[in-house]
Amino acid sequence: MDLDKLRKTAAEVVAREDVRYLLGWKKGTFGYRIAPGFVEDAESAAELIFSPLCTANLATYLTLTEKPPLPRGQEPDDRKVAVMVKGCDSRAVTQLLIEKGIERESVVIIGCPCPGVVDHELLAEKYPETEETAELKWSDKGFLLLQNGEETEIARDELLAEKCRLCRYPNPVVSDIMVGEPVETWEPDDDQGVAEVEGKNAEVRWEYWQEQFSNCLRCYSCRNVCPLCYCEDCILDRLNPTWIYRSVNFSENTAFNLARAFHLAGRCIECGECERVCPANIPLGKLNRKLAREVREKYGFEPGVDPEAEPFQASYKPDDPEEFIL
Amino acid sequence: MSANYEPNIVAFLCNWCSYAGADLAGTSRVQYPPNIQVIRVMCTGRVNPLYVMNALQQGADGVLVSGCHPGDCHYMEGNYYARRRLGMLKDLLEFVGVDPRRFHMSWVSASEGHKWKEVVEKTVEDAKEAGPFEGFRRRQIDW
Amino acid sequence: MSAMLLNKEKWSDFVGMLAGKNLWAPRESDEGLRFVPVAEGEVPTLDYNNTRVPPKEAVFPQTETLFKFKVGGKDLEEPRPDQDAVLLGVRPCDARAMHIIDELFSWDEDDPYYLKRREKTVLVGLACNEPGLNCFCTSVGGGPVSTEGLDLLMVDLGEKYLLEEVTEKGSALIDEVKELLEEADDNSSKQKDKLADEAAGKIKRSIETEGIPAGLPGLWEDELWQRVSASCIGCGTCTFLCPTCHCFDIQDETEGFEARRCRMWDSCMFREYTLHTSGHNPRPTRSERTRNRINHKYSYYVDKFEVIACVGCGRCINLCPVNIDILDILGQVKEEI
Amino acid sequence: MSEKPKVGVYVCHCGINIASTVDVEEIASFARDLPNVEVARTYSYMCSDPGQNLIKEDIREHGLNRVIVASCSPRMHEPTFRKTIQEAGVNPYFLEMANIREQCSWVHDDLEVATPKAKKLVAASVAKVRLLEALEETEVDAEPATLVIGAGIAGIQAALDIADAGFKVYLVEKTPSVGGRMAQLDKTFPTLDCSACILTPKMVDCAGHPNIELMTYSEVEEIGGYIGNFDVKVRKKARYVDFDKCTGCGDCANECRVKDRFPNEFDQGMGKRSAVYLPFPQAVPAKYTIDPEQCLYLTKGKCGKAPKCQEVCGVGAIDFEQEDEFVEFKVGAVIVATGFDPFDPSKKPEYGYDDYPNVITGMEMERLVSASGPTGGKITINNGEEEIEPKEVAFIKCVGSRDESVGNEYCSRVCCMYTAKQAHLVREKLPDANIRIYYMDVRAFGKGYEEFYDRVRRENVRYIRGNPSEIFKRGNKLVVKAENTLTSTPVEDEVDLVVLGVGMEPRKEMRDIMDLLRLSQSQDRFFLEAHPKLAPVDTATDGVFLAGCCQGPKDIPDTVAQAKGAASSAMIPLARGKVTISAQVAEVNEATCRGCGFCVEICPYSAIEMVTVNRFGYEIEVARVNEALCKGCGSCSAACLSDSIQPKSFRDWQILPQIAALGAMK
Amino acid sequence: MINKENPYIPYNATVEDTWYETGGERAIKTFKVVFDDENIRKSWEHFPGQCAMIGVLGVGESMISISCSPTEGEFLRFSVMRMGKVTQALHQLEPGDKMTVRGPYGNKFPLDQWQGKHILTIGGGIGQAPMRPVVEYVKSNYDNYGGLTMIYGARTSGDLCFKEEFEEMSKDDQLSCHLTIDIEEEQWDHNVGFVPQILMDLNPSPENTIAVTCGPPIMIRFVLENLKKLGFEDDQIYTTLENRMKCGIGKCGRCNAGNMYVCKDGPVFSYAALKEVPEAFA
Ligand SMILES: Cc1cc2nc3c(=O)[nH]c(=O)nc-3n(C[C@H](O)[C@H](O)[C@H](O)COP(=O)(O)OP(=O)(O)OC[C@H]3O[C@@H](n4cnc5c(N)ncnc54)[C@H](O)[C@@H]3O)c2cc1C
Ligand SMILES: Cc1cc2nc3c(=O)[nH]c(=O)nc-3n(C[C@H](O)[C@H](O)[C@H](O)COP(=O)(O)OP(=O)(O)OC[C@H]3O[C@@H](n4cnc5c(N)ncnc54)[C@H](O)[C@@H]3O)c2cc1C
Ligand code: SF4
Ligand code: SF4
Ligand code: SF4
Ligand code: SF4
Ligand code: SF4
Ligand code: SF4
Repeated sequence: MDLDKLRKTAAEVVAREDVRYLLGWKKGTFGYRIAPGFVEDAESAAELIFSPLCTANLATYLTLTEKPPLPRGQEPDDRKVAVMVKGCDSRAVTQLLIEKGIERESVVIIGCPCPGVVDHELLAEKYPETEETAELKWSDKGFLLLQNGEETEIARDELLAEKCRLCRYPNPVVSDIMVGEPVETWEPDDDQGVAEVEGKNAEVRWEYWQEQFSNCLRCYSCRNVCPLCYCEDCILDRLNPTWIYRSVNFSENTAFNLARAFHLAGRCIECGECERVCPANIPLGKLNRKLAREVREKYGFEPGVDPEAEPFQASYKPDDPEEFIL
Repeated sequence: MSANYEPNIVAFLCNWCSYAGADLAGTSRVQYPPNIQVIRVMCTGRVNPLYVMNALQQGADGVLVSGCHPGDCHYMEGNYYARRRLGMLKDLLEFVGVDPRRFHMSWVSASEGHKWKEVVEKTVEDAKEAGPFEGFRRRQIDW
Repeated sequence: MSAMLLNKEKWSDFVGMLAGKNLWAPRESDEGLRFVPVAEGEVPTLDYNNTRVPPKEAVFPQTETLFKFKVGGKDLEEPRPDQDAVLLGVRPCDARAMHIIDELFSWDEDDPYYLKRREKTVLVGLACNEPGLNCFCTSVGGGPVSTEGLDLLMVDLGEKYLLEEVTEKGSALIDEVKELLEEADDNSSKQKDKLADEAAGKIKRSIETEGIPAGLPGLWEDELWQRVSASCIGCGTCTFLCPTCHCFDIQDETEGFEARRCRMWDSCMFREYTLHTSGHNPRPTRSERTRNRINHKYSYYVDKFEVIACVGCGRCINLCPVNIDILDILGQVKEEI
Repeated sequence: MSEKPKVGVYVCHCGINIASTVDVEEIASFARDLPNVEVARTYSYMCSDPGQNLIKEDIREHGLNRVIVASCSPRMHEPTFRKTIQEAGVNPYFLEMANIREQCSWVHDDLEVATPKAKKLVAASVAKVRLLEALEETEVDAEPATLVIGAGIAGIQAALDIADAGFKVYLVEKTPSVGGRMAQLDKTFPTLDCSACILTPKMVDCAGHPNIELMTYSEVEEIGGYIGNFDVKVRKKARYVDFDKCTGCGDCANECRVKDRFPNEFDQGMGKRSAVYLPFPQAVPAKYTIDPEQCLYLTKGKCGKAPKCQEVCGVGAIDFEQEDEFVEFKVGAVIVATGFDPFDPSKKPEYGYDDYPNVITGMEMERLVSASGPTGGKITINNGEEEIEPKEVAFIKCVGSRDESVGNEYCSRVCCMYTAKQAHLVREKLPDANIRIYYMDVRAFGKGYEEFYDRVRRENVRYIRGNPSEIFKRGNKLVVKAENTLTSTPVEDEVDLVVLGVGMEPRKEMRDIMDLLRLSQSQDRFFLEAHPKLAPVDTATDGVFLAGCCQGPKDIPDTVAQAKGAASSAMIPLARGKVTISAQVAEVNEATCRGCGFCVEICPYSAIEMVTVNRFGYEIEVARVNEALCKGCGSCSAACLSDSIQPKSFRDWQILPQIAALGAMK
Repeated sequence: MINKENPYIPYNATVEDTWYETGGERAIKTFKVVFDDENIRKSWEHFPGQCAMIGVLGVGESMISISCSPTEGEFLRFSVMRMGKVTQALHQLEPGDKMTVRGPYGNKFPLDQWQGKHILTIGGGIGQAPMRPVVEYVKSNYDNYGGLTMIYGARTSGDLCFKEEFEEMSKDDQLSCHLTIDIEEEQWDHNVGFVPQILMDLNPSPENTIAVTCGPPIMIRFVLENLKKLGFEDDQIYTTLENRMKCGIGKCGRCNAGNMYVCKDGPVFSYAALKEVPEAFA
């Protein structure tokens, strides 16, 4: 990835009059951290990076930004927001378009073809973090780690994030500007995480998930970070009616986690953010990917690919599978 | 499972086909197990999949959703939407280890009083085999 | 108060002797490290940096029943009193944190739930020899061997643990396991000081807090808040997992004919936290909420209780999914003051 | 909603229907302990006058504002008890029924199991009734007019009935003339009336009826609104002949430079016509039309020195400047009578329809035997070499019907009879011909049909049971290859003429009408009626009715009967002058709607639209329900992730407590 | 009295009387409530400005101003606007029904310190609820105060609370009562206009006067402005704040306005104190 080109493009975009700010990735404050950056002027574009550390899906911010009551007479700022997207992130944007969560004219999409990002936890485990900020680059073999002045070659397979192993759209599916050449797509792995759970018998599965769900803190990070969870007033913490009580125990946690996953059926674009941010390390990705796979294989639908598609949950085919019906 | 365990089943029936079918079963004095309690909705399309989860959480051992056969929906398409949504839900529940015998969906038309009986029998029998569903109960919590 | 030594070989005996006491210690699981009741026969290790969920949950559980009642009834039943508990291996910062929130739970009106549990809980601390990446306890009045809040401090001297009594509760505990212990000598205390110095030296991150509490109110309107909160996703991780955060919500819940009123952790980073039913929200965006979080810890709490409500455990830095770093914010605050 | 709910529970004995299997007294005493229940009583027949009065008295005496009747199915008596409580001043929607008869006492025979179940059902009803909301039905005026689409016999009959009753009718026909398929028929089974003789007077009536505004050569462009208030826009296609001036003399057609150059649709392409034409001599209105795709002037911009027609038309009716015209009007009801298409036998190539001129369809046969047809009623046929009078005639039935291979599983219901009819006509005209009919079954179900079939058989028409597999040419004969399934012998039958008894298919263009009116198709692709038995002329769209073959194959008597049915149904709102808009409709919470439009996609009645509202200074899109169109199915609601759209009376906060009540009582 | 054993445990109380003050979607209903326990009835003390957590078991609790003065008798009065879950459940209560009460919470209007001064209350809408006890208190202690003026307004006459008391008040010649509604109505023979405007028209002297105000935020803003114009000093003006609260005893955290807990340090604040709190007018 040619960073200069990326920064130049970004600088040009933020300089545009009709652009409010640009969402990109910046170096974080320590270790392998990356911080989402809100770039408002051309100079700051120089801080942008794009590296295998850039896991965050910035499309989230397109809908996360609140709209506090405008003082009377003040016009809303409806300039565009520019957003840098990897392949998976671009699918979030597309899905948002399908769901009218955003309007096409309200965004400038800067596509960043992505050879795959790393699993931060694995990385930190194998190459312990230091307070110095480290850099990670794509290399021929996989990744090149620059940490405290030292360079380390790391094989791609060693660190590649699970979502990337399974990725089928490393190149942005929608963009206004592309930085860099499209990457060659790869054969997605079999989803071992899901298969492993499926392989267990029902009771073991239930126990497995009960254990996982009991850990849930109900912090709602998974929901907040998800680019496709953007209801004004989420039903999962609404009081009237109360679908799910606020107390934290496995019954409510299970209800919460299932409902969250279900609401994303046919919408989740498998960016893996929810799993990444979950402070309780709940393997949310397995839930999402299981549903995504069913949606794909049984119903022939893939979210976030075709902006003209009918939303999965609001459509049907007369020949949808029904072998489960008595 | 203890032989005399009686499962508690909540059923969501569409007003036009299955509820009418269940009524017909009554009019024809067809006998079936009493474990099933019906909540009437206008269309299976109304059945929010979260209802199914909620019922399991609130104390149901099994849930049944029943509506018109494809193409016969009083509202033309409601049952198609229901089929898709609830099919997904079934996959999800199964994936987390909820016994698939706890949740069924069926098509029962207004003229199928006998089919209704069969569906109820099957649902009850399955729920019986699956046993009491304590795993997910709110009541399990130390109140 | 005196100090004793425990040979690590006797560690499992030590744990065994306390087994009847509702012993809690960190355990590793899928979710990471967390304080949990020690299972029968389990010998916890103390070889860890710190838990994800702070041990505050032992005295201030995430969900707690205030009282129960029957639906439609009017008789209230208070929950049964809690057992005594011993928390093994609490890091000094987390103990200090409890010490700090003791103030809150006992000012003016006492909070009986918290205070009773606190009273019945013995905190056995473990001094830090290896501080974590983002620890900055020394900047906020703590340190790797701080004993504030603890009843007993253990220091890992290599082959032995040094056990320092801090409170009566600590002494009483020591009495119960006296037979396993030996009297500490001068040497061990020197060793401890040395380790403490070393550990303090290894702490990489810091902030000069001087001036922050006084300066913060002046930055109320500063656009700094907007800047530092832009990427916040409002997930509340920083507050749920902060050992000094203590906000809670109260809800009534029913199941069948049983009901209870309970309280559960809440976070000032959530939108609903301050939302009025009318739709008016005094803190409408993440920027006001972030401002409140920082101000609460570094200014309001100081005003009320004369102590910074942050113990520098670094959890919020480590766990924020978008790298919102309290030290970074404080640094910017200092610049603006 | 803030008044305290005061619930009365009424448990019906239903004689012994309930009381013998459910301990009604126990139910009542159980109900008394449920929250908000003020009174609980039992009575032998709640639906009787004294039963209803019991409720009314309690409402008065105890100030009840919610009522539960635990008795039979709500499908039975909900309206009864709604009325009861309404009469006592309680909103009729504050009623819940616990179905303890059809779904409890009648399906269980043990007091020990039926009683606890009935308790649960009552408890769930109490949980819900406390949370119900008062609803008001609204009434809007109905426009006293009807739109009839399609002027075949179905449309004509419906239009005449409605017009005779004194309501305005807009009759819109796509082709230049009314009459439809029936006008093409020669004689009609089983009575052998001449089709034209019985149809033409009706056609004329409907053109002249003061209440009918006939729009031929026109199509409906747009329909908006809802029952009682449809807004219709019709495109009147340019005829290029001034409608008022044309006298129907036909001089133009005679002089047309491309005279008799084009296949005449009315004669199934067997006859020829000019670019300016009258579809058939008895066409109504008798006004000529220029086919813009054939007219030299209109296609090439030039027709000799000057268009011939223009020259010869004595009244100067030819007007090449004419443009399509649009008319808009309002109606209260719509009848769809767009008819059918005959099956296209090209889809069965084994019968060689495309290859051999002497393989023809039943429809062509109608024209061939018709005195007004291309041959003047003489049966002659070109066998590929010469024009002959056929000696050997074969009919094949069920072509394109009851045939999965072409996707038509249904029976077309007329082919049996019209082949019999045509066989009879052939026998009449060619007394010596050998006539055989290949058939699968003979369905002579109508009045006088079996008799007619017997008569034809006695006229020396041979019925061979077997479905021909192939038709091919041998010399100047056609060979029909089949197996006689009665004798299990193969047949190779040499004939001069094969008539394919083609069935009916839905009109190819019916999709347009479906979209216009939000109609759907049934399995057979004809329009779907609201209920196959009890609402065969209604559709899922209120105020839209079906008549004739667009709903499914039928003969003329059935078509006319259905047309009359549709007419009277359509007249109900017109006669009442008002339509009631259901109160149980969906409602959007605009404060939480996220504008995703899922509900819009889902609603089968297009009852939801997105509107822009101002939320705290920002323009945002939210959903809004058109209450007149919504039927309250609630499909939208289950898809709404933010639960922002909810059907009244079936809202989440009304159903969830019901679930909780059922779950709680183990 | 606050339950010292466990401040989260409410007392049972019975609704003795209720009536609607206003109608509509956001109706206001008043409850007259009596504690079930004789001892609590006797030992309960509250003071104008304080509030209580009232609730319905199984639904929840809401903080509501005690809208009666302790001088009125051994009962409590609450006027509740129907807003959400809890207030809706409260509205369903009828005489004889139970509710729970805990408190009293918050500080009080420093009526002791105000002795000898003229008291001016300025209320709008439901904001009159905390004003009413002040009025009642002063009314029963006229000797100790230099006079009493009440300004109260609402959008329409139908939106005014405590209507049944106005007639008697108008007969009270020690009380100067000024009612107003936003828009002209038939059969309304009081003022018409916004509260801040009526205040200006009245032109009260700041001399030895304390102004107390409560109402919708926008009203408060203009009232404060106008009081300043009239020459009131910051420490002569008092108001009450309203923030979301759960515990009522300064633990649950959410009601803070800057470093103040509204439930403990408030809800009554002098304008002088509020000016120090940046979040007060958020
Ligand atoms: C070969 C054959 C022989 C038959 N013989 C007999 C018989 O002997 N006896 C008997 O009882 N029945 C007979 N039938 C059946 C009979 O033809 C039908 O029952 C009858 O014609 C049905 O009338 P209809 O009005 O429903 O449809 P149609 O006659 O098809 O009329 C529909 C009309 O709607 C018009 N239209 C279509 N779409 C639109 C649109 N979008 N906008 C405006 N106008 C539109 C068409 O132009 C047409 O005028 C026979 C059928 C066939 C095929
Ligand atoms: C000091 C004080 C005095 C008040 N006095 C009165 C009064 O006299 N009359 C009156 O009608 N209202 C008064 N309120 C407002 C009243 O507390 C809220 O309208 C009420 O809590 C709304 O709760 P709900 O359960 O109906 O709404 P829901 O939305 O169902 O409840 C959500 C929760 O949010 C909280 N909440 C929501 N809005 C507010 C708010 N504006 N203030 C505080 N908490 C809120 C409550 O904790 C409530 O339990 C007062 C508030 C405060 C803080
Ligand atoms: S992020 Fe994890 S802990 Fe937080 S709510 Fe989601 S699943 Fe639970
Ligand atoms: S559910 Fe998780 S993986 Fe799916 S889109 Fe949301 S954040 Fe990404
Ligand atoms: S953890 Fe980070 S993203 Fe989450 S609320 Fe705290 S600051 Fe915001
Ligand atoms: S604010 Fe952060 S560093 Fe300070 S105590 Fe809380 S979690 Fe630890
Ligand atoms: S589905 Fe729900 S959120 Fe989406 S537009 Fe419709 S009402 Fe709004
Ligand atoms: S309830 Fe049914 S008819 Fe009404 S708006 Fe929803 S989907 Fe349409």
